Amino acid sequence: MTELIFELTSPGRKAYTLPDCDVDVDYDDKIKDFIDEEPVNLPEVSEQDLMRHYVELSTLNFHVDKGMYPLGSCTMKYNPKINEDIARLDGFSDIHPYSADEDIQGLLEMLFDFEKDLKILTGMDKFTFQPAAGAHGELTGIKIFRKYFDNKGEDRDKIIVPDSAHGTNPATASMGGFEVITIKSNDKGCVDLDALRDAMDETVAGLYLTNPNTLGIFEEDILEIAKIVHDEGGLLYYDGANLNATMGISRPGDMGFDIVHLNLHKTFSAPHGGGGPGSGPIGVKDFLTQYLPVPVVKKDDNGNKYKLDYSLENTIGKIHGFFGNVGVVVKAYAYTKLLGLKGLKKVSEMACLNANYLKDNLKKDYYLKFNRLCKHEFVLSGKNQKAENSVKTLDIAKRMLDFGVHPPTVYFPQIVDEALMIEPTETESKQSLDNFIRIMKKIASEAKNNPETVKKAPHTTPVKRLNEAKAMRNPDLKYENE
Amino acid sequence: MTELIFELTSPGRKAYTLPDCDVDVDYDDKIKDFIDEEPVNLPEVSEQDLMRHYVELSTLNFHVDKGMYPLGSCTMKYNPKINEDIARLDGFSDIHPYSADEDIQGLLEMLFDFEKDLKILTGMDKFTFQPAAGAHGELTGIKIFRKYFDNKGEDRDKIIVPDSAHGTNPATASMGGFEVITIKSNDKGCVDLDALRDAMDETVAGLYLTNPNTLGIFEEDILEIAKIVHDEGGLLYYDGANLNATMGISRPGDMGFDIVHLNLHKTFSAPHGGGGPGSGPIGVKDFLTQYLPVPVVKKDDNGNKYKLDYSLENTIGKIHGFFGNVGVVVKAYAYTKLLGLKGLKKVSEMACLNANYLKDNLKKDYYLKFNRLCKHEFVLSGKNQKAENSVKTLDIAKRMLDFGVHPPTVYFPQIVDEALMIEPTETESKQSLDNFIRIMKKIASEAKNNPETVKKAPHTTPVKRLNEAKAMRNPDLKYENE
Amino acid sequence: MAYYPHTSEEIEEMLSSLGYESIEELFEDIPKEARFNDESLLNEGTSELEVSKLMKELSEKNKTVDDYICFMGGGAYDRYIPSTVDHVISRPEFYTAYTPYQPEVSQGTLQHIYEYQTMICRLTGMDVANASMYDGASALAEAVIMAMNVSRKNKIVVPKSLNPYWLRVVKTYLLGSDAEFVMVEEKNGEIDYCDLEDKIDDDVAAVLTQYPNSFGIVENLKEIKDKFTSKKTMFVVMADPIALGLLKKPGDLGADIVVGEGQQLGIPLSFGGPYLGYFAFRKKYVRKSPGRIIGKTEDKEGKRGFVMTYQTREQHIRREKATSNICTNQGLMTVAASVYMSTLGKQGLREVAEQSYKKAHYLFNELTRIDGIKKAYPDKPFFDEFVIEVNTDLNKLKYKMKKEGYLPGIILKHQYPEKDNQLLIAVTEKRTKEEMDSFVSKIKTILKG
Amino acid sequence: MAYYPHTSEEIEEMLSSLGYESIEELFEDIPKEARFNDESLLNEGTSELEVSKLMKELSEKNKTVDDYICFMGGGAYDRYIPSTVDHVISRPEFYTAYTPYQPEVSQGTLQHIYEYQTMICRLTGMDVANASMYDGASALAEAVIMAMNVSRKNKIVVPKSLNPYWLRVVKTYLLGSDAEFVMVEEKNGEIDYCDLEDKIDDDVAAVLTQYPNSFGIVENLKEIKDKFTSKKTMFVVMADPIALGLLKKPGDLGADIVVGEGQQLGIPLSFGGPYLGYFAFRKKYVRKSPGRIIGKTEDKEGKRGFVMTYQTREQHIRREKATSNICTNQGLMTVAASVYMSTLGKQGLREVAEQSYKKAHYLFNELTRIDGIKKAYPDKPFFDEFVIEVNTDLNKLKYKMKKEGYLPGIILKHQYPEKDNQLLIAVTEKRTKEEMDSFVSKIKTILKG
Repeated sequence: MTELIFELTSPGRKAYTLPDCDVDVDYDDKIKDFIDEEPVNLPEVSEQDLMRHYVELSTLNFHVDKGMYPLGSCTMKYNPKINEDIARLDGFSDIHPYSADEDIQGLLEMLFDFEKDLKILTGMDKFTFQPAAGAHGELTGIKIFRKYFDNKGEDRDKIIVPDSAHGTNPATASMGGFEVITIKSNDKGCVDLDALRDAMDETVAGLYLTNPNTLGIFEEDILEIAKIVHDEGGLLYYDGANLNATMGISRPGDMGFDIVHLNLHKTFSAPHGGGGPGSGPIGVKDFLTQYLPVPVVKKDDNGNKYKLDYSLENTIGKIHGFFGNVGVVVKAYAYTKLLGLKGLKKVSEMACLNANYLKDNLKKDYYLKFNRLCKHEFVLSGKNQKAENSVKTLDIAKRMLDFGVHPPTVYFPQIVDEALMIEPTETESKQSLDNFIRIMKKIASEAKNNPETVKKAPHTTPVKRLNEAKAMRNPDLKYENE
Repeated sequence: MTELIFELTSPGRKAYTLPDCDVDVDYDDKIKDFIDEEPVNLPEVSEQDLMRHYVELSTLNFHVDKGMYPLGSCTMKYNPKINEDIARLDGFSDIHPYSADEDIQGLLEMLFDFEKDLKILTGMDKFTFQPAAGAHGELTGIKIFRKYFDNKGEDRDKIIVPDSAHGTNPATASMGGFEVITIKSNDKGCVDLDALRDAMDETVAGLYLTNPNTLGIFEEDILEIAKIVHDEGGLLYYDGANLNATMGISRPGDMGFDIVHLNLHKTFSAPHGGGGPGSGPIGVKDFLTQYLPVPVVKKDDNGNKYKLDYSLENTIGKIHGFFGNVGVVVKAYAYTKLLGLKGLKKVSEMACLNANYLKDNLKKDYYLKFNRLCKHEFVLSGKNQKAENSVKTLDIAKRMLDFGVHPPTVYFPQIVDEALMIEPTETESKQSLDNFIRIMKKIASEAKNNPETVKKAPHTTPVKRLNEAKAMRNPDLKYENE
Repeated sequence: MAYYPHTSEEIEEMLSSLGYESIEELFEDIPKEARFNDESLLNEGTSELEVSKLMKELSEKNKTVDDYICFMGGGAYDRYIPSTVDHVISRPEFYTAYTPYQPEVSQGTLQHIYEYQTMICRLTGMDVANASMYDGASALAEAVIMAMNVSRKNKIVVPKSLNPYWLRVVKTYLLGSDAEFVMVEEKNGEIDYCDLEDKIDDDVAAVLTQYPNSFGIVENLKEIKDKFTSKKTMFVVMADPIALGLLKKPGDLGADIVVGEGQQLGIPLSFGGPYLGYFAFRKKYVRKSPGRIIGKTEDKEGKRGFVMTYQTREQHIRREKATSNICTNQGLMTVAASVYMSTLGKQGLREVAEQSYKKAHYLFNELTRIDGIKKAYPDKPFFDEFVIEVNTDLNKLKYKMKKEGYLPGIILKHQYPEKDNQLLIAVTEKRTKEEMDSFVSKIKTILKG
Repeated sequence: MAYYPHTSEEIEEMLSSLGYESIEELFEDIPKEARFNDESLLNEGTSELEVSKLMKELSEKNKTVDDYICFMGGGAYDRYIPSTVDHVISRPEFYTAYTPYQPEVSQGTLQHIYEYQTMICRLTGMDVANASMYDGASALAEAVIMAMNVSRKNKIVVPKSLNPYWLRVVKTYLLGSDAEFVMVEEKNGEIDYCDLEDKIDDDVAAVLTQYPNSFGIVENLKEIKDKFTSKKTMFVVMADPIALGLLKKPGDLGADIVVGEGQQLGIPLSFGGPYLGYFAFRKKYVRKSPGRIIGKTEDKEGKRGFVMTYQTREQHIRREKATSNICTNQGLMTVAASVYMSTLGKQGLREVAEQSYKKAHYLFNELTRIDGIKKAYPDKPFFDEFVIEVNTDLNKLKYKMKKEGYLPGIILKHQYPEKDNQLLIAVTEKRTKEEMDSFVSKIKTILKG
């Protein structure tokens, strides 16, 4: 058991030094009443204790540099080391956000150039880098929906979301003040066109969609879908979580999407940081550029200098306190330069190859509801294991931990029972995929022949299965022993 | 079992990119015969595989940021993180060794200033930073011995080394072409003055000594020792491995030493790097400065610029291809600035406090041959455990691994049976020391009550006890499966 | 650089095991009309060496707080970051991990966040903290939404002394909701209490206050809270975390939700992000809070462990019933903040705050002695940021000072059009007396001539 | 900064548990006459922030290979270092570990060195490599000592085309021994075969050869080896590891010991250190070799593991019977070298070598077209470093070229007083055509007047 840093504290111990205060000033009478007599009760440890603590904590984590991390829809690809070095260059990390345009020409040039690449890649017309995550991009998108229709004087209060959608989609719609209409998928795992036609009318602001969808299936009727939505005056929003499947092959802009968000921490190799920071730039078609949050990057009139432009007519305003997670954008940009758009196309090809390879090799062992070509991910089901030996998908997931690979996303999408949503990404080698197949087969066989081993898993992790119910029942959300 | 990087290889796989070659040149006829048709059979892996491999290897190591590392004579203190950042500044890491003096003024200023501090700290008159390790410093010292006496026309061919000395001391003497005379320690664990007097004559070049000695005992008769050696025209060499005990308290220069080496990777917090790089600068008294290896750092005549001076009259020559492990010196210098010489004095005080605290708390459980005040380290013996329950010191050491602390240096010094040479260093907290005491007591008790547990240790390490005899019998020194 | 490892032989082998002959066949489900065909638009990749060079060149076109001596704040500050911080966050075990969905192999992230939550609670005087939001502004916006949900009211009272940029984010977040923003005037650099009394009534969902406020002045939270007419009205305080090293905790002065911009806790300026928004509140609101929260529990063998809790609130479960769509936190930035707070510790944070206070007051005193410079809000307490009124064209002054190597502060007129000639100056513990003295003397020279 | 954690209360407590009242009592065994008393000489410590600033200032007083375009070599080269290298060696698991005395908790270091040894063997064509020496020069010195021990002879034949600085280190190492150095003349930039034949006889312990030599020229190892008269004479080759990416392996050409400077394998220039000396040799000499060697074995459960082997040779056991006193290696630098070699891999090292060759020859061709510049050794094969003869004062030329932003090379006269007007120029894969073209045009301009 790893001690809490508070348990390592010894009063008076220090891990810091500061220069001596070189001015001689006392607290004035105005401030005195506001001063807290007791300093904040933070840890008191030595630098050695501190480093040992955090190094030890770190070793308790699974991470990409440890093993395969096939979390569907999360695109846990390798995070190139060079990106980390680049983002730490003083010229990126030590710029004040209120720097004048002339002091940040390199940064603005980068954003401008990156936007150019993203426009080609997505078929969109204008980007903002302000959203700090995918969901933040979605939020930005929904505010644009709102403002766009308000401006047009149209009273649309609904958003259509397929039942296979990421949970953020309906949550976002609801944050935009829209009512969510969920439509069912058809038996091919795609948007049911009739259901869409039924739902779509002049009270509907539009459709949130990811393509390929969360089943890893490309929405073959995408052009018809777009037509249905557009014909009724609605907008089409592209959830970029699955962009890793089709770069250079099929562009959301060409599919008919009006707004897209990208996940730089997924598709563009920026690391996930244990849950963030991300970056979720959004791109829009021309007719929506005036709605983007301010500022946007422009070249000045004579085309020599870059500037931040705050003059967008119908801007939704600001969506981030400053300009988004620029440090993450730097990594994604470097990655894009390293691979080139050609390389990104290859990324999608390899990601899809890997997914189909896994699917093909595992479909005999796990139920595959939609047995067809997939893109970058696919969804298996543990329902046979559950029915036959009461081995739940959760058990299968936990058992995987014993073999040193991270489990897939489980119980999502909700339209597949006992779902195992697998996205290998393009950075896993064939050996690594074969190893994963071996493990999944072994677990399938254990589920038959030795189900208790699976049900009691994990066996080799730093802690065993944790009591989540207890955490809810007796919430202990901070260390109280002050 | 961690795969070898060669076992991860897939022909044609790449972890690198290079710019396209932008010149159009072919191999000329002169070179053709010298070209090897087949490229060197190095690994072929992806960057992800490579990082996973080395990250995995790293996790198999014990290290200072993991836990206590009380290796006697090795001074495994905490390595401040700031030093790592500083040594990586371009202005230190990207300088060509043949840079002109005017291009390395900052570096030379640093060396000059560091020398000033080291002179105060040691009481010596001049330093060179060229030796790349302690043993390299010793080697430099012995060559100065050699050249000094050759110059004086004295034919001295022996060196005296106490039986408690580090193994490098006799090895070094022998590399200098000297015969080694070992003298016994007296019953206080110190140099036996009579033995020294007997051994010392005009055929003896001098004495190698560390003080406090490897038992952690300060040689109380040091001044008399120096007198005996000097009276016969010999020189006194100070092995700096134990400098961490007496900084700011007692200086080798004042004790009468003529040459000292320091271990920047021990006393001055530079990390050990899994066995190197180290840095072992040596300091000499005035009358020996002309023998130092070239170049040395000087201020020029008007005192404004620094330069490398090659003009030492009797120099032994060069001892390193360039100028030593400058990158290590940078870390040690930063450390010295951080603490100041005052802080280094406190380092020695705390190092000695910690050692005495451990000694006092463990002497009931393990035999303590020299029960007296110690300095930064002390030597226990497992001889009772061996006699009573056939638990060897090696077993005790291995058992410690199960409790997450590194064992002390064992079976050294050789004058203590079943020796456990313990040096906690000043950076361990009281809690950490108490934890160590608890573990040592627990093992002592296990040795009595459950000796098999100790003899079969370790139980929790990545590999169990390794067959060293097999490694000798069937040497397998490289991966052959090409 | 390609990070896909397959050799062409392996691709061949995999394809043929699938019964395909070419990669193209993997995409035959994509209708032709939706295919992208203009390969000529796709540029080539570049080697690592060249990209390093390119990025270095770009970075060198930016001027940093090393190029200038920085007196600019306004929510982002040039503070000392201990070396420990980067050494921890550059461990791939932290930065390449994902959301801790599988707690058994995520105890590093989970325990760390539990510790982070504890530190934020101690800093703010609140009961619960979440695992962080995108930044201070979005944390404030989420606080407003939460206050509306808790109070079931829709009026938001906002003093003008709250950072207008951040307020703008709040308003964007509330686009499409029924939130009604009521502004309270500023008086002498702080909230106008008379106006506050006028504006507050039982229909107010939340009163927002920045602490210290956007002029650097320490608002009197207690006095503000005293004006509340309804117990259901939530007091939302956006607090500077370094100021909390010195000032009384909002939690002790009546705050219900405390949020703030966490950049100052060991995070580099990075042109505004990634930072983190910290988010803390009273226990009773825990089921209404956005973001994720980590709780302590035990494993089946009774060993202490940590899990994501209140998962029903995680968006991927609640879907359209969610009140926030956030599904990440600023994970790695919370590691930075924790390491920062642990490195400085109890004494160190106080010392940083004290030095910042003292140095700011030293500079304030020196500057306001200069002819042509006066104190904008002379009788108000401030922490480490203050406003001076300068009898000159501030744009020109700023331009000249930058040429001398200083970032002299923020011209308030950009945020407050009615505030002429006012300059907001921030002083952190990093500034030295020497730097401040020469700053003063340069300004003096410029004003003279 | 103090890295000792005890608070004064803890010190008090520990002292009193020992029966002491003050720290001073811990030192009462030190005689008064050997005590240091002048506290005034001891300076104060400085904060981390200030030390960072100080060190940054010092570092900025140095001119780096980023400030100059570098054509300087002579044993240390400005090469591209993949990003992977520093990410691995900055893991405390590697850099804060000690010598792997306890193999059960040192498999990371041990397995890595086993892999490193393998790579060095493959690079050199030898059977065994040790865990590394301090640097190339000391490796060469140890090779000579080993050769003397193996052959039981004392004559060392050294061509003048071997780096004189490194030879100087060898001579220092041999001070006090009975080694006798016999120099072989240079002819047209390579070893003089006639002179070699004259100097070699059955009493020679070792013939040394640098490959390529100190003029960049690829010596004909096979031809040299053919001159050997005794089977006991050891052929010691000091080889450039990047050149080995292209050239035939010394092991295939008769070498008995191959050593070299490993800086080029992913190690920054750092003004000459820390680097590493690699050290490889034929199997039959394994018991005579200096340094440590890692071997494969198994644990008591049959699992593969690695240990330090031939420990009897480790100095701490042999003591006065040792033939080398080395008891460290350049541990962390071998990690860098391994990561470098693994990142570049089979194709990459070849490509680095090829590009270096091609670029060097391009520059050679361009430069030697200039009036006033001629090929010093026109009919000899070189790899990526070459000598030109310039009809000018080289010191002045160098000074002017530095002002233009170039490190133009090494003036050979410093090492070879008889070599007037000769400049040794190195070209690595990092140099671009553009850099070389402008280098050429600048030199041309300067030579013109």
